[in-house]
Parts: sequence; structure tokens; C-alpha cells
Amino acid sequence: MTGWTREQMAELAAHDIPDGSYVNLGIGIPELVAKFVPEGREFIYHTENGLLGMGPAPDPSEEDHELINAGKKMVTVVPGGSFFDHATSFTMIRGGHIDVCVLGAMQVSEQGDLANWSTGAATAIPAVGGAMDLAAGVKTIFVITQHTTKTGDAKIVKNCTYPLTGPKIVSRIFTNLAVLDVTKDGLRVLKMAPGISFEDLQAQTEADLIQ
Amino acid sequence: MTGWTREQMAELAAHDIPDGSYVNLGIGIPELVAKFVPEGREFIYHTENGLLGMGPAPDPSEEDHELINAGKKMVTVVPGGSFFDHATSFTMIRGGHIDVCVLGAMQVSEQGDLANWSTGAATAIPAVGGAMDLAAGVKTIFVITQHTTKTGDAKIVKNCTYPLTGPKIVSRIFTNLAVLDVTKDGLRVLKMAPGISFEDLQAQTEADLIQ
Amino acid sequence: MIDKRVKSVADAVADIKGGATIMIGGFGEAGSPTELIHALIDTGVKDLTVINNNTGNGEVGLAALIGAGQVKKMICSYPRSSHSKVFPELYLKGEIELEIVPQGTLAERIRAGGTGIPAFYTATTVGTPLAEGKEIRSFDGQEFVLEYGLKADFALIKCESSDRLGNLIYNKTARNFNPVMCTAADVTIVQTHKLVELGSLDSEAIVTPNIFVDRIVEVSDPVIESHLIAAGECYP
Amino acid sequence: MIDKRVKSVADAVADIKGGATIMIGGFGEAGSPTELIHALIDTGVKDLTVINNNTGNGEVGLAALIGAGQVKKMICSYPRSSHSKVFPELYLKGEIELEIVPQGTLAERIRAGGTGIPAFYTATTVGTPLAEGKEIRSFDGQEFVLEYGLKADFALIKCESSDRLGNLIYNKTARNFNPVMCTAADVTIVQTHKLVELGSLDSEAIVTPNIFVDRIVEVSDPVIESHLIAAGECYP
Repeated sequence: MTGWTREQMAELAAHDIPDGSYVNLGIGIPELVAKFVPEGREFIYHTENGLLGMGPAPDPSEEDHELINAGKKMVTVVPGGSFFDHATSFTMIRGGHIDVCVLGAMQVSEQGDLANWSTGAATAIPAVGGAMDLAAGVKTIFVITQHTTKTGDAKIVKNCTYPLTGPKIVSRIFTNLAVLDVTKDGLRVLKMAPGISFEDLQAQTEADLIQ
Repeated sequence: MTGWTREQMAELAAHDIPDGSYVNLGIGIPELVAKFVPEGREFIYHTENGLLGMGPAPDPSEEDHELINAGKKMVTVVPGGSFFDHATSFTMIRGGHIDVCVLGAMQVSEQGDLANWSTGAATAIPAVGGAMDLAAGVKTIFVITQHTTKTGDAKIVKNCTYPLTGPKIVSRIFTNLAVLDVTKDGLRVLKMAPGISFEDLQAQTEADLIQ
Repeated sequence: MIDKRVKSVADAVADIKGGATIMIGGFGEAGSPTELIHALIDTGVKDLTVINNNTGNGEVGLAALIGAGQVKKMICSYPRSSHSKVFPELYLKGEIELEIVPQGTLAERIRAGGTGIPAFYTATTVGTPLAEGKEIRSFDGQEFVLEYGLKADFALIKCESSDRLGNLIYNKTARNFNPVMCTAADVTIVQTHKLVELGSLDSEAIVTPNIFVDRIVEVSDPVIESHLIAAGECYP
Repeated sequence: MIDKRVKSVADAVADIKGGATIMIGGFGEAGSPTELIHALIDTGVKDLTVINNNTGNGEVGLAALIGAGQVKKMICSYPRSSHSKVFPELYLKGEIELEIVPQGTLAERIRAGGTGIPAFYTATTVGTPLAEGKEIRSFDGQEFVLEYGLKADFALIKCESSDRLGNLIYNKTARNFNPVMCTAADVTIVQTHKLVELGSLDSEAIVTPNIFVDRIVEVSDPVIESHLIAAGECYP
């Protein structure tokens, strides 16, 4: 029961982002969203280390160690892109100016609580970066994640057991098995991967799903 | 008993500003300070509407209605000058980055309280501008003022009767009759205009002076 | 293709409704979006709350908007100037409200509104009548006053150059309140002196990144308020 | 004549004393003032509190400063990265303190420190463990947490160009925390890639006005940290 690939999950998420959106993509699978912008739409990408109008990775000849994204990978700037300091960058985030943020997750609850920064283990070194600022400030937050952990534990849960990144902030969840909307009644299944039945899906999910 | 001229008062104030200072000059007599920078010193002028490195008034051929000072008069920019928005301009003021501010006064008290924005009269339209921000944020505040009002009332008082711009903020007062230092013991006379005796000066001053 | 250009100043302000809160850029005439203000006068909408450092000069621009009776309340630092008469007359008759805010606090409240900060503490006004009724709190033995972020429904902005996405640069001290106001309104409407090709503005020198801008209209030959006033003009 | 140039990175940091609080610009290697950090390592001063977004990479720059045992406490948002090992080892042994601050809150706290704001409210961390023990307050029905301004004794900054007064421009995303840190330290020390003639920087494009800068040293051929790490170098 593998369902969709990472690329397919990213494509599904990209499909749900409105034309003209200002978008911040988290590290990992969310970065792939930029490859699947639907025909006829234009997104403008923000990276919290101080660039609006981020373009794809550079050709080796154009690499610049002072032109990087939040994951510290080298990127490019598109025409109309601009550089600014960290305070201004988080004015965009905290002030509600970013339309959509796509984040990874360790756990998401049926209320839309997100945990993606720490296991809370005593030996874990806490490292939050900009995740909580994005969680608190961005209008619409999508999560892309495998439906379960590598060891088969549920990641879509009734209540997060890991420390929260933010409470009640996730709008929609894209997993390898399904697309789930966070509603006030709980998690509603919008779409399932080919060959996945609702019963299969519910069995992989701790939270109760709405068909 | 006229004492010093406006220009002489400005020159005395300029003399007490250290080399290399960042200076904000209020509207009126304080503006004249820029004409009397002592030989060998360099000051950098800030105007709160968004210019560091303000130069003198322009030649008529170089006038620009979008290059003005806080008094809305046309000015110039010196080499190394920079433009910035109002929030940044008041970061300079509120954050304690301006070394010296020279302001006018309606009243100054012996504790260094300054009143220079409103008579408090019922028919007065309150208009504070940047005066309170400067009062609260600048490290050293000088006042230049006539020693008394046109009708002979004291302006150097025990306690201000007009609404305050800021409490305990004035360091030194330059009037047409004397230079006064605000100390924890009261107002100390540093210098008197030619022909003015201490008794003359005290007679024109409500606050008790220290010789 | 994202394109924020609109055809006219009238189109740009057409959806502003009565009762709206509007930030208007400028410090005196420098940076004042006078053509947008005149278009707003033409709409006739009333009961506006206007945030600007001043209250306009003569009988054009902001002063004309106030004079037309469209403004219920002004939030500003300095409602007097050598050429202002419209506001003082209405104020002394009790026909317009005034919230007086120190200039730096006004700028910071607008920035706070735009940056998602609901409130902050500042030393400005402590010990003065303008702190009366406000919360005072000590940090490290010094007293500060609590001030609140300001937001608006619309911002009317003037800039020097813009591209179709709404990246802005300004001219000299006409920058003033414009960049912070761009961040603090639901809808930011910009009149630009020049409309330039996408990619022609230096990425290192853009002052307002396009995320803060919603509509752009080119006004290639803007009026100079002091010239209008000297000529005795009034709007409309 | 005002001239803030100093001759060497050693001269630039010579008066930094043990126990000082130091802001260090940069996000990862971009904008990191590595030569100034190495000069600070050479001084051997200890018990430093360092404010930076990260904790350095490999065994050069900030990681080397930490590895030399000179840092008592780190204030940062993200002390992990693919090339960081020095900090995690010391932290897990309990030999270095950590104050973890969300990246945007860190930037805003530094800006607040520089702008005379002792404290402000933000929604970031509300409902998470990082808000525990902090003051929570509601504005318009939403909860916010109180955060305090941050200041430092020194800031170590990297920029692209500076004139003798200390007007600065930066290169691309190497700007990051540098401009806000310039405003928040008693003494701001800048290493510039290029020292340029006064008047050659565009007054409209200067990012850090000279009032925020105290010392400038030209480092015309700065190291690239990731190249040093790839080569297995460590400092000193």
C-alpha cells in the first residue's frame, strides 16, 4: 500500500494553490511543489532567509554561496525578485502576507495541530527555525507527509504526542494515501490514492476519518 | 537686556557638540546650529522624515519638492547621505542612536522637564510631531530659547505649567542671556552674555540658579 | 501572469466604501498620492478614518478630502502647518475627531500592524499628557507605555517606479510613511511616477517587495501640491 | 573627518572582553563574518553569549569559536545542520547553554532591541512548549506571547560594500540578520568585501545607514566556509 509518490503528492498540493499566490515551501517533499505549477498559474516563492522571487537551483556555473534558500541550498532569483533583511522577511510571514505555506510533518492531529520540529526526547537538540513563525502567520497551511512513519506508526492522529509547532493551523493534508481536509467536524477525505479503500485508509490512521 | 543674538546662541550650542556626532536639529533657532560647526569638527545631520546626511538649503536650480526636512523646507543631501522610511528613521531616534538633539522650548524646568508642543489651551489644536520621540530617545538634548517670553514671562521655571514633551530630558539650555547646565542640584550657570550679572539673570528666571 | 496594473486612479479606488479606514502616505506634500486622493474625493464616500502624518495643505489633496466632509476621524502626529486651514476649522467646530500620535509611535504602530505585532512598549509619551489612560509598565527600571498596532482597509501610496508585480522604489524623502503603510492595509493601492519593465529594478534596491502591493496605476505627471496652493487652486 | 576604518580584523575586535554578548550576522555561511570570528578566536576571550541563527558548520567560523570553549551560551533558532557537530557534542555534555528562539521572533527581538522597544507581543509559539512560562495576553480575542528586545555589546557583521562612514550594502541572501544586528549592539564591527569612496553608494539603495556602524575593516578575499569544510580545515 504505497500509494502516490513524493512527486505525485507535491503535484496534488500544487494543484490546490490558487493562481498568483505567494508561497513558502518547507524543506523536503514540499520543495518539489515548485516543479508542478499547473499550466496558466504563476506563484511567487518566498524563502524566509530574505528573498521573494526565488527561482530553481542554479546551473553549476551560476552557483553563489550567498544566494541560498532556508534549507541552505543554492538557488536563483527570478525577474522582479528582491532581497531584504530577516525582520522584513518575517513581516511577510508574521503579518499574514504569505498566502500558502507547504510544510512537512511528524504528526498532524484531527484538529489541524501540527508537530514538525522536535520529538521532545531528552537527547534531542531543539531546533525550531522558522516553523513556528510560519505556523502562526501564514493564512493557509498545507502539509505533505507520508501517511505513516517508516515503522508503520500513525502520523495522522487524534492528538499530537510530540511538542506542537502550532495548534489548529493546518488546512489540508497531502499524504501518499489520501488528501484530507481539516474541518470543524474532523478530517474529511477529499481523494484517495488508486487502489486504496476507505477502510484501508482508516486502518492506517489514528484519527477518525469522514468519508 | 537683549544679550546674545539667535546666531550667537546657535554658535554656543554648536561649540558644545562633540566631533563626529549624529545631530537632529529642531525647527527655528536650532536650525542655525548647522551654520556654526567649529573648525575641525564634522557633524552628521538627521532629519526625522527620512534622511541621514542632510545638507544646507539648495540653490534655486536644485530645488526638489521631494527632498525636504522635518520643517518641510527644501534641503540637500551630502555625500554618504541615505534615505529610509519613517520606521527606520525613528529606530535611529527611539533606539538611542542620535547623539545630540537641539530643540526649541516654551518652558524648561529646573529638573530638565521640557514643554514645547502645546499651551494646553482649550482652543489649541494639539500637534506633537516628532518632539516626544526625540525627547524620549536621544542621548543628549540641548534647548535653545529666548530666556523669557515676548511679554516677559519666565520660560526657565521651577515646574512647567504647559503640558510636558518629556520629563527630565534636557541637559543644557542656551538662552540669549546664559548657558545653563541641568544638574541634579538644579540649574548651574556656565556662562552669561556680556553685560549680564547673575542678579540680572536670576531676576529673569523663575527657577533658582546656581552660580 | 500576475499583473496588478489598473487603468485609472478612478478604477483603483472604485471599491472603497464609506466608513473605511485609509492610510495615506506622505509627509506634507512629499510622497502624497494626490491623484489617488482626488479620485477618492470623486467617489464621495464618507465617514472615513484617515491615517496620515498631517492633515493636508491648502484646499487640495488630503485637505480637500477633509474639506469635502468625507473624513470622520484623523489619526496623525501634526495637524497644523503654515498652509493648513481646513482641518483646524472643522476641528474647532467639533466636526472632525482627532487622535494625536507622536510621529515615531505612529510609524511604529503602522509597522506593527503590518508585521503581525498587536502591541508593543515604547518610552515615548511617558510622563506626558499623551500617556494618560494608557498602560504603563517598567522594564529594567524604566517606564514604558503600551501602544497598539494599526491596520487599515486601504493604503494610498505614491512611489517613483513600479513594475507590473508591484515592486516599488521611492524618490528621496518622499519615501517616509509609504513603505510601512504598504504593509499594513488589506488593499494597497499605488500611484507610480514611472511604470517600468519587470526585471529592470535592482533586486538589492527594491524598497517595497511586491507582496505588499495590490494595485498599481501610473500617474506620469503628478501635481505638485505647493504649486497648486501657490496658484490658489482647490479641488475639485 | 569621520573615519571608521580600522587596519585589521585583530584591531577591530581587540577590545572585546570575556563575558560579552555578541551578535554575529549570517544565516549558515551566507553573510557570516568569518574573518572577524577567527580574530575573536585569536583573542581567547571566554564566557561569551552569542546570538546567531545557527551554531556554525564544521570546525571553522562560529563552530570553531564554540569548539574553542569560548561560548557560554548560544541564543539561536536552529542549532543543527548537516555539517554541525561541535555544538551538539558540547550541548549533550551540558557544557553550553542554549536559548532556542523561533527565527522570526529572534529577528524581531533584535530589531526591537535596536529600535528602543523593550518588549512586544507575537502569536508565534502560542500553544506550543516554547511559550511555557511566558506571559500570554489576548488582543481582539487572539492570544499572543510577550517577547523582549535583545541587545548586545558587540555585533560582528559582513557586508559587500562600505564607505569610510559605514554606509553598507549587502550581497543577495547574505543580508539576512546583518542589518538588524547593526542596530542592536553598542559597538558594531563590520568586515566589508569592498571599501568604496564616500559618495559612490546610491543614497536610495544604502541598506544600513552609517549611524548604525562603528568600525569597518576591509576583507577583500573572504573565505567561503563550505569550501574550508569540504577541504577538512579547522581553525586555528
